[in-house]
Amino acid sequence: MVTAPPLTPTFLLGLTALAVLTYDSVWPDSTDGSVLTGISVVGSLASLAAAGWFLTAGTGLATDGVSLYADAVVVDGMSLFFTALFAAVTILVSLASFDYFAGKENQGELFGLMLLAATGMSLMASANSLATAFVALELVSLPSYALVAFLKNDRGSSEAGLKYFLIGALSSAIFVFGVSLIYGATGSLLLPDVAAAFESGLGDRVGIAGVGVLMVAGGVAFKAAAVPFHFWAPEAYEGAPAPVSAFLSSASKAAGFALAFRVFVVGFPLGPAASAGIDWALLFQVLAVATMVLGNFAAATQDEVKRMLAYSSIGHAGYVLIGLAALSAEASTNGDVMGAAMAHLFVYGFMNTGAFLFVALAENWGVGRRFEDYNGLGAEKPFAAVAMTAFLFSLAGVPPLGGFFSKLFLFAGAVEAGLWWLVVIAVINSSLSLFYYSRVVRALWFEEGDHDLSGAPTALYAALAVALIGTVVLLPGFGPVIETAQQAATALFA
Amino acid sequence: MVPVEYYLVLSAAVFSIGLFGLLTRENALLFLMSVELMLNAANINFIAFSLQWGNLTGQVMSLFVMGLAAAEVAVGIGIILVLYRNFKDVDVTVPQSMRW
Amino acid sequence: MNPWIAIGALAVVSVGIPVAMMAVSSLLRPSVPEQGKSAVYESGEIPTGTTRIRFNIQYYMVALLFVVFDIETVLIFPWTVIYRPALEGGASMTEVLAPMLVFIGVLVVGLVWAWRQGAVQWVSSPRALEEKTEANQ
Amino acid sequence: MVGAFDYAPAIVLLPFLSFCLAVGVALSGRDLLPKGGALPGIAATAGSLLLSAWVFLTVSGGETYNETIYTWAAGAEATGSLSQPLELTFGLLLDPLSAMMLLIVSLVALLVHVFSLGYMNDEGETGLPRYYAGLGLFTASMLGFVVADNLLMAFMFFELVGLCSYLLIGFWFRQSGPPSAAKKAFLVTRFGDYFFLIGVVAVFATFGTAAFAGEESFPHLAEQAIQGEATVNTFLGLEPTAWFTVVGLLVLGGVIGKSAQFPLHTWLPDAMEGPTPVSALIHAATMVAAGVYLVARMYGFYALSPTAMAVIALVGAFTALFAASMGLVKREIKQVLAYSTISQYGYIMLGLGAGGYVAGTFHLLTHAFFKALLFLGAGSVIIAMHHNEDMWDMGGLKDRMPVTYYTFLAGSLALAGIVPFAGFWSKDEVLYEALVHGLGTTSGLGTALLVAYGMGLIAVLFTGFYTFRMVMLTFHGEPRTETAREATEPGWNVKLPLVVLGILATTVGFVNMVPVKDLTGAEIDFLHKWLYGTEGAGWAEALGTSGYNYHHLLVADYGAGMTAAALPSYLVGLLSLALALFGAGAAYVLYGGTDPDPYTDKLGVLKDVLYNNYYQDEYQVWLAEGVVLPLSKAADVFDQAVVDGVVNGVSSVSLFGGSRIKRIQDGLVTHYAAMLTLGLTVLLVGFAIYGGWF
Repeated sequence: MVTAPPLTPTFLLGLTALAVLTYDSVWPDSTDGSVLTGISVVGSLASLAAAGWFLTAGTGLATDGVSLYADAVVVDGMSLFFTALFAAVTILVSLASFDYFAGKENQGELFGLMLLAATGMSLMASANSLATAFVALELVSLPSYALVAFLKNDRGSSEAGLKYFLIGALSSAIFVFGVSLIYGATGSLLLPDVAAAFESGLGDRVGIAGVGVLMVAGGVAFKAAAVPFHFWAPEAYEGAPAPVSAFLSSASKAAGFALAFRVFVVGFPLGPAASAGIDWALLFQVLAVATMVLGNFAAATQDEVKRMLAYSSIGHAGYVLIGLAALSAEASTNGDVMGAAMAHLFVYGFMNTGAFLFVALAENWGVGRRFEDYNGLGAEKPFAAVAMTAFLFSLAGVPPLGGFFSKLFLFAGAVEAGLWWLVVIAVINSSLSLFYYSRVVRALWFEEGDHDLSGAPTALYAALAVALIGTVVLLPGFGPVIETAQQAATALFA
Repeated sequence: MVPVEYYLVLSAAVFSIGLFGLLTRENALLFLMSVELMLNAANINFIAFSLQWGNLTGQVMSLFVMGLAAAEVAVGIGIILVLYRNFKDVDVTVPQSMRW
Repeated sequence: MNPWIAIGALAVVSVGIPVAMMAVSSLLRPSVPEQGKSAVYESGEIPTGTTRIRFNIQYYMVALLFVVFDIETVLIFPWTVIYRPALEGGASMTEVLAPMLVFIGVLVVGLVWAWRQGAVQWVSSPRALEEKTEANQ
Repeated sequence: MVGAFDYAPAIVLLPFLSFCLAVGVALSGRDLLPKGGALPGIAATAGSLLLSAWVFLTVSGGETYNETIYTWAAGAEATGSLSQPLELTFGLLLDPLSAMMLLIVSLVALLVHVFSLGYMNDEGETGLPRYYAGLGLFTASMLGFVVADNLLMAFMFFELVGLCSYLLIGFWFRQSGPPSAAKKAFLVTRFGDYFFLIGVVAVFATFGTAAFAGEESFPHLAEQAIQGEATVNTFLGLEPTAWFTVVGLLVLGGVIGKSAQFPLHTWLPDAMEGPTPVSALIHAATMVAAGVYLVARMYGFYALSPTAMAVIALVGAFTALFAASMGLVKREIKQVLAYSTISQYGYIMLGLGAGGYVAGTFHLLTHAFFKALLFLGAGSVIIAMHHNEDMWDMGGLKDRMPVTYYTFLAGSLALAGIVPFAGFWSKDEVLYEALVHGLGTTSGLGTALLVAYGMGLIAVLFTGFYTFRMVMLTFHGEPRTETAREATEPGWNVKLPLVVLGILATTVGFVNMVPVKDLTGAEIDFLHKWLYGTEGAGWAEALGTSGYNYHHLLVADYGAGMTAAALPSYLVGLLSLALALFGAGAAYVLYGGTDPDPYTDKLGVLKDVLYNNYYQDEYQVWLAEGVVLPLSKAADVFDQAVVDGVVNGVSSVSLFGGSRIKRIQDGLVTHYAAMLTLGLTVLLVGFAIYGGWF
């Protein structure tokens, strides 16, 4: 009997991308997106199913992960967890794109690029070597740049694409230079070998390694939209077509964290690194605070919903960074807090995608982008507005929605790790976030507006409904998620 | 044999030149070239350390970097073309409609 | 003796000779400025317009495809290096060949796609045609 | 055998079902339900009431219930020094306290639903399904909060309650006031709740569990930890007692927000913008009660910390006085009631903080009834006055609305604390507990309690005054406007709840007549007995939530270390009764005439300079000498300027900070690159120096 290769979920995403390109090669002039959407959704579903199957049944997958291609790639609980997340977000965004880009040209490119990026994300989660990491990172970035600039004749879209690209190019140059320095200090690009070199002592190459670690951190901070590598995010999310913003702010961010978790935990073990003076947990504490504060405070004074969500997305990156910041050399809480961060990303994948999809819906209806343009939408489109309200409250962490639980676990983990002050800052930020999220809710329900809305686009509504189900079903289903995440994270520390 | 520090100094210099160009130029194409310089600084490191450690990892990595640099340029120039089409200029400081 | 001295000497000489030649000739030659000497040389044709003309974007499309696929060949290079040793080392033909075939296959999908999208198809755009005819008048 | 406890979840689920039904109808946009969804709500709350009564009877029989019903999520493994993994669960805790509270909440909710028929339906309001959906969800979440068996579940329902309050206050969202009041209520209570959230996290991190009752509950673990019998995680290098104080105060943040205690009380008067039945249900009888109920629920934890007890007592007493003084000068009938609510919850906090677990709970019970009564009575007046709430436009309603008048009077007598109405017995016991524990305890806690007692006593005087000022202005004298002259009493659906509550407000105090017991020796302190159980046996032993356990903790030297002085309760009661009567009498004299115009020259008649100035010109001449009015005004100004100012200030500072921070995103990509490089360089240099890399 042939067993499925461990990388099946990643392969499925890649093959789907090729299938989309093949379809587009055969019928290059089609503007009907239904087949393309169908291929994307089916392929992503297959990938999700494969990842879920490996994750739950454990079929074809050893408990502590499988290394492939001379250790360049590893498939374990964490990579499957994230792959499931990426596939889920891809499904949502594909569905939404059907309506959003209906009748537009070049839809084949759109779906192809999106699936290629998803493949890259999945590969990032599996990367066990800095070489794989770099290639995967670029495989995510390059399609993303093009996706952001997708609306060729829209000034906002091309401006966003330019800024994203320039900052991205700079960041990847910094990342790869950091990788070269790590290679210089340790003589290998494979994370286990790098770790071994750290453990046996770096000698006089601590400085090189230190600069390298910081630059690698910069590369992942770019993907995760963390300060000071966040500058692209507000513009890119605002200017990009809303489904693309959803994709980037949920999946791409999670991919950055997936990479960060593995590279830093496996590759640069904190014990020897910290004793050599490369205390990257401290680095992430600094970044977490700066990111949270900047994201939330800047979000509080925005005029446009989409840009507010963009900044709030930066703020959430700050919360997730706690998952790295609260690690310590030989604490037993490491797996818990990082697992909580992973679970938060998972929940975030649904609620944030959902929120951006509502923005997509609003753009599709042709209502404006500002808060007051959303006035009275609740009365006219109650289902969509209820869904949006749930997403926003979940983002703010209002119980009993999914976002509350993930934040609770994350903060509890950080408290157990002794990072009181960080949690206090996070909670203050959280309370501020409620303020600006509730502005949207207020506009939706408590203000009167006058709109002439054209119908309810089926696929967008379906995507919204799936995201809503994800956000709400994660309440009773949060147990398995957090357990899986914490197990997967604990395995990394073993 | 040349001490590895020399290569490091060279690569750091190339990296810094690239960074300087990136920070001072406003032409998108020059921006792109500067990034290429930075990537090649990394390549110098990879090759030099590959020689020093006596394994081929660094050389192979440098090939990847070159390949991806080319891809990046391709996408980059595409975006610059779109920029030119919308703003009639390749000056990166012109698009400033989104801020704050 | 340090072997680098020879290289250094070579470098000095290689820079020095052209510099010296240019210096000497500029000292010796007579200077007769004339309009014809500073004119743009276009193989005997009468020059039209400036050197900074805008090229048709389709040159760029082809060049771009070339750059990408050209660079990809670099990635084939390490494979060729290990191909024979791997076979001699007992690896089966499939094991050695299949990954490269997959790699090329993915590239082919991309190439076919680009082809079908019309990236290499030379369309004479009205605007380019117009510019050309204007320039020739 | 299937008993009451098997049906207990239905108490929560029934109103939730009515909520779902109403939401479904509201979303469909059609008028499918008769009475806009009121009938399902009434049926559901009536069902809850019946089940609650059954639970109450079962609990009276000595049975209790403390079980986990559902586990949401369990952490992968135990961490730190804790023995069990982190688990989030849902469960029910049914003991005398929660059984009593269930009865209160479901009864008041039922009556408010009935009253809404008169206040909302008969007045032709639109959007009724939304209204009844809000009421249903509110009732469900409040009941869920009451039966919660752990802190996290309590927190979640606490938040839901806050959310419903937001939705209901903002019910008339097309006007300008209600939405902003709703937002203020939500944000101010959320502000407190964030402390609560940190507290919940801290409880989990410290004990690994958040259960309220039983062997593995956090109050029990805390008690053991202080005695050195159990180990828990403490943080910040604090001793267990100090750390528990910190945790207790964090949770208290949520209590202060929700129960509208100083300084987070500012949302409650604004919340009067909501429909009056909502004010009755949420802002008087139940939601605000959630805060103090939480203190009572985890009393075993607070009783361990003298500091926390002193803070609770002082905050409560100060709020009682502060709010009562502001109630003196309000024009709108609902504003007076709003401040009186804040003040009365201050009393409850005072009672709990002073070691009077039963006293505080007792006042919670009586207050729920008489305050709901007063609000509904005010609602009835407001209907008759065509939604004019200004008391100066009323007057003489006594003859036109007899049912409203007599029930309102009963409620007022209870509020003022006049014997034998309900409020007298409970308020008297609160003050008694504060006094005896203040006198008996020698530590700083004793002093704090005495100060608190003093403030509480003065507040009694104020309470009597503002209550009867309100009664006099509304019901007595001559009608001052045309509307008041033509006022008529609303229908049965308004009168029925008033009568039921009127009877309760008159009689419910008889369940715990401690002064009478002390005088006659008759064993009539039923509530005491009920909340105490049997020492060392039955549920009191199993759950650890009985009055005996708390008493034991309060007097233990590792706990709060209180001692009670011997003092006959009737003497203390006489003193506060005299003050209340004095206050009420003063109001009667001042406002009792046929035409109590504030500008009438009554200087000669009034001997008391204090009230003379006050009465002479309520809204302008407060600079004149006098004590009470300037103080009240000052308190009001302080409230508006400083407290509100701080709340607003925090938000505007945040917004200003936000508007500054976002300026670095100036749209120029070259600047981004420069700042990115700069940031990286700063990090590199900083860490290079910190780590000593070179």
